Amino acid sequence: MPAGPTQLEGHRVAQALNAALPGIATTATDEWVEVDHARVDEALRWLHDSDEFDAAQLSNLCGVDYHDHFAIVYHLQSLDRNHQVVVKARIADHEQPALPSSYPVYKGALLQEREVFDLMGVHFEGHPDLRRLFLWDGFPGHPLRKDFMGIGEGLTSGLSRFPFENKGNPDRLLNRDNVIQPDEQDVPSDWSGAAPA
Amino acid sequence: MESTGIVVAFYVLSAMTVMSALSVFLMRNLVHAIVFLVLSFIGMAGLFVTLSADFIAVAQILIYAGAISVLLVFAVMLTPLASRNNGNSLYAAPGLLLGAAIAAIVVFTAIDVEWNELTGTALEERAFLDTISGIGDLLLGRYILAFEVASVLLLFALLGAIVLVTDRGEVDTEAEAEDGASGAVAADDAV
Amino acid sequence: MTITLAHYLAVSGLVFGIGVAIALSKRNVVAVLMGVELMLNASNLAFLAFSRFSGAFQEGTEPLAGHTFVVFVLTVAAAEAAVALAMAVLIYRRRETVDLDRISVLRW
Amino acid sequence: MTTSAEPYVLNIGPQHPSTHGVFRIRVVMDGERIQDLDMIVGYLHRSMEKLAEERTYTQNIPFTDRADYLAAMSGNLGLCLAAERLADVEVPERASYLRVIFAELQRIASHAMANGTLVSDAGAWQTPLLYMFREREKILDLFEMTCGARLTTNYMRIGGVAFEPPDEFWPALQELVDELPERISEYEELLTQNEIFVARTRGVGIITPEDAINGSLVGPALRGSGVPWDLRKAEPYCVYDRMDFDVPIGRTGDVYDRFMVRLAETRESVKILRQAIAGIPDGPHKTDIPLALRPEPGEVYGRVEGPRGELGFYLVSDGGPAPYRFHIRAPSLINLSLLREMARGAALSDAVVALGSIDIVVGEIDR
Amino acid sequence: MSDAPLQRSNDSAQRRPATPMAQQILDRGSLLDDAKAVPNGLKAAGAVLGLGFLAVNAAIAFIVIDGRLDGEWYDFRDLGNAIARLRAELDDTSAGPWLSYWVTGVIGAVGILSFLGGFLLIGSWIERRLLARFQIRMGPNRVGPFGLLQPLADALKLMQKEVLIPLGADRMLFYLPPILVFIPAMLAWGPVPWAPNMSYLDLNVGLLYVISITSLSVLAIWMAGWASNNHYALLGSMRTVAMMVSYEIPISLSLLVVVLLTGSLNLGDIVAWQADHNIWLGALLPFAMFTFFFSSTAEINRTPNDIAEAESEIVAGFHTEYSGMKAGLFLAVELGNALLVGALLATFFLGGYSMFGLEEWIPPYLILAAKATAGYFAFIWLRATLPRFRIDQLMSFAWKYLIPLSIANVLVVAIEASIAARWDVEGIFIYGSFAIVNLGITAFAVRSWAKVVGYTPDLERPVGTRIAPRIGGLKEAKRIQAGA
Repeated sequence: MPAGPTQLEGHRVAQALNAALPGIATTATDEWVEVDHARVDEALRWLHDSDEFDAAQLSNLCGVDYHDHFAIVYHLQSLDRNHQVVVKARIADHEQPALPSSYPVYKGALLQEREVFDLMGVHFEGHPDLRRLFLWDGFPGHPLRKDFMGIGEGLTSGLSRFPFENKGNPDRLLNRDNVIQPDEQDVPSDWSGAAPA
Repeated sequence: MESTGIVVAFYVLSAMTVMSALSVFLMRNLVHAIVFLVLSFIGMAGLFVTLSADFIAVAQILIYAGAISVLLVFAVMLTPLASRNNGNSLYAAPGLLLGAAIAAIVVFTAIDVEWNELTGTALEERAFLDTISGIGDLLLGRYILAFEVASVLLLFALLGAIVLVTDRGEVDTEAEAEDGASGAVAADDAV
Repeated sequence: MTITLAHYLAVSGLVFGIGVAIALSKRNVVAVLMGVELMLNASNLAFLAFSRFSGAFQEGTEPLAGHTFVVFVLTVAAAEAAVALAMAVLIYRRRETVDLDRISVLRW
Repeated sequence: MTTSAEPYVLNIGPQHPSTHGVFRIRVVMDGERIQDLDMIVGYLHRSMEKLAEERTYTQNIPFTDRADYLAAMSGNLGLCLAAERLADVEVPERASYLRVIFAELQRIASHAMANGTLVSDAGAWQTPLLYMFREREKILDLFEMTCGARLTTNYMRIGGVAFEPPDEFWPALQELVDELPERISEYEELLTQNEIFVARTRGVGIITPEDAINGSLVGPALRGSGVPWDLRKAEPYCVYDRMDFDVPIGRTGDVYDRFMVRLAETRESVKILRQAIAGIPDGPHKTDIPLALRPEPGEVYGRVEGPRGELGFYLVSDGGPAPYRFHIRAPSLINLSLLREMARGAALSDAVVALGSIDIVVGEIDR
Repeated sequence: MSDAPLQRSNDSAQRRPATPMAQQILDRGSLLDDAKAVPNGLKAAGAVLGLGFLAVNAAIAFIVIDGRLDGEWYDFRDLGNAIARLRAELDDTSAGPWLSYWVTGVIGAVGILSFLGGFLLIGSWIERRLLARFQIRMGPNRVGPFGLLQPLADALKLMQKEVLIPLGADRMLFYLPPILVFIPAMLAWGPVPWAPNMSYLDLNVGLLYVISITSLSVLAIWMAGWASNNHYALLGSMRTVAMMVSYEIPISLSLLVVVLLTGSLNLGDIVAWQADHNIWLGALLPFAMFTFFFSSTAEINRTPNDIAEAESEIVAGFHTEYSGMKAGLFLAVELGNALLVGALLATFFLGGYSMFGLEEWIPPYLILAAKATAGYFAFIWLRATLPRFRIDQLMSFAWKYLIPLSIANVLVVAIEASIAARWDVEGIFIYGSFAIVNLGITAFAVRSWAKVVGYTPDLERPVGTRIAPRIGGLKEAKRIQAGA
């Protein structure tokens, strides 16, 4: 898949990062570089200060729930050099995800981190006021997690095929590969956590 | 002054004035007290009109009901909610007694004394038609000195008020506290 | 029935007494000030009543002198209100209270 | 006098004339000054990002209408570009031109709305707002005659646009483009020559370039601070690389500059519209894509320069017909990050004007 | 989807907009078209009525004009003299002064109140229609002909609405204000002279009376805001109080100038002075007139000084919490005050009921009503045009600009008054020269004082945007700033 036109090579960023802060970049593809989630603030600070990358602006911050782990994606960009750096932090702990906040580096992370905390339950240490942004306090669960209001029997949200493409096959996945029966698909047996307190 | 209008007006207005003055005393809420105070000022202005003192009546409304009441309002709004009650102090009883005594004495005197007062036609022809020019002549004629003194007093009151309420930073708060203290003492003495 | 000087003087006396009572027995600085204003009003009423009714003006003193005095009283009242309210605000700012029972010391 | 009363809490919103939607600011005030403020959003939260995981890419396009309901076309465009990059879909040239035309029209309409409401917040009783609505109405008429909807135009498609504009679209557009410049200068005279408006907006809500960049401000709010950054030039999408236009930037970064930047951008949009009308080729207005578009597993972050700035779409595909993760990078929300810095210590009136000047759309904040 | 465009494309030749709304916007005619739309019969009837009115007026005026001069006769359109005559005749009757007092009083009250009531009925319609004109809208045009019954419908709607009392409100103080604000608004109409010898309350101290009565409404507004137990209302009321206290002073000073020239506090005398000297005080004292007008906008919460009920900041100011007819009363008082200020402006500065001799031919009270309505139109115009000041800007404008300049103005006019008192040149010459001199002095003083205070108009600083040569970030921004 074509990376963004101004997107930097992940490998190059990884080499530079590891040269500066040894062992901080764990994985890298040609699109993004994955850093140790416990030291993500160092990585961001270095990218922000480094003259080569000059990641002056945090253009986007969002989290992805990969069932077994979380990935927090930082899209950094340099306005002067007009390039983009994609940094990912992989959080293995799916129950109590936490990583250092990037607010000290980027003021723009204020509301985005609150949003990720609200919808995905990722805890950012060092954030000035980490409260729910959209939902009311005491809302049960974090909606953007894949297992939120799990559709019964560990079912998770998401389409596996175009609706009504094939009446025989149901649309949802059970744990992402084995198939469930059509009659269960749209009638969740367990709405626990869906109803507001 | 026998004409029915004047008589009715006098009784209505004096009742209004005295009653609202009393309720200034009785009201427990300072804000209500201010409202009644303004009411009594207005009744007083009406009494002035019955005395054919139109200029003084209008000046009364302008200064008391218009300006001083707004000053009171500002004073109330600048003090905290806690101090907006109109409670009596420790000296309520003697104050009441003294006020009642003064009122009784003055009323008794007023009723008892044989005043050398005009009646009938002489009273009618004293009804001031245009008081403004006369007051102006007196102010700028015989009482010119008092007039000047009053103007100087106003000027100094203005400056004093400004000096009192201005914050001149933390450097010389002591001096401010000093003149503030003297002001407070003066206020206590006045009371 | 007729209105005489005595009526006005009686009203003025009543209002003055009420003013004295308020000024002496209230705890709030602003309330005390209101009492003082009432007293001044009563004196104004007495001035005007005399200037309207009294026949004791000998030659050369116009009855309008009463009005003139009322003008001065108004002036003094305005000045006094301004300064006293400034003091009230200042006292509150220094002492966090406008309660006269608690402002008993003569200096701070 | 500098006596400070006891601070009190004022709730601006959720229903308030100048919050432009259901949006609440909890302000701690000392007299007329603002000591501190706290933004409370979410009254309009529809959980689009969750719902989008249940719908195919094409079915997700209407969400972008509802997100930024004042710039629906830009939202459509952003999602379509991201999805096309995700699924390697080629877009015919005519479709790209149509997209540019409609995106610029949308930009003009949205900027008119933003400036009008800003002046309305400054206290001009709706007159400039309604003057600017005059052009906005015509633009919405163009939208309506093209795709049947005035506000939630579900017009762009993955691989092109939905419909070919009708016959009388082009003369109407030409008429609009011809009359726009003098209208814009009319507003400019009406407002920038108005001493009161200038006194209300000059030097109010200043954002320095450093804060603007570090605070992730984008769009007119960023350019108003003097940072020349425009995605249409930085990474040209569609056919913006063939268009000749300038990037206007402000001088001091106050409310007035943001206002002027929007006004100037409207002029640039007219320029772009002229070139697009002149250069639009014939040809198909969309390519056929499979009904169930199944991109390769992977992720993409596509972004366009919407009227409020960088409008980004972060799509993660797991090979299924629906995005595995669908994230909208909402400029309105992120521009709010600096509202606290702007409004602290300012008067209530200034805070209201500053809020109006960063041009939020609550539908996009809450999503 | 593709059918609709084809249908519309038939008449695409004459560029018809595609949608009914755009069509409506196109078809919205101008005021002239509205006038043309009126059927000819109505037009003819109106013309006949107007001409007949003027002719009858002229005839009566011509017949009685000599009689009116020597006071024996009075023109029956001349209500002032008519009522004076009525009072004189009633005095002769047995009931004596009592009857005459009450009869004339009731007649005057009914007259003024009916005029005010009629205006309150039509005023909001006028304002909304004019605002709509200014804002290329239609305005209320559904209820009755041209929407004329809209104010009636609004009043009925407001009366039906429930009067809510917010929790924790001070009930007594919450009930009173809508009534209390009405009293000064009505009383202030007393001394306004509608014609020679026709003012309800012919006071020697009329001018002072007007100032003091209008200053009473501060308390009512403050009570409204304080009792509502609402921060918006409190903010609005405190803004109002501060603003009124500040702007009383320029108003008084500007009217003091009028008194200096005319030598009387009586409004009738002031108008008579202007009528005798055939000059408007507005022409003679331009700065005083501006001060009075601007300060009045602050007193009655009209744009650009409507910060007391700034809808974009504090929702409705001091009457945020009022609903139903109580809010309606506040709005009605706002209307009435606007008209009152128009009338006072006309009386003090625009010749009142006199119109350079025209008042001999058509009834003077019509002239005054026309002038007052013109002032009201000026307020509407401002409201449709100007943004709103900030409160500190308003305060500094009052204390730093209006008051010192007004004091200077008082001194200048005092000198002129003494000059005019010593010379007995033909009035028009000396006062005309004063007008020119005052204009010059005002222009000079305003400019130089602005310089002294250190005010530089924002318009003179560089405005507009720069064009960025290339895109970039902070470095590029710095470079551009350094380059400029």
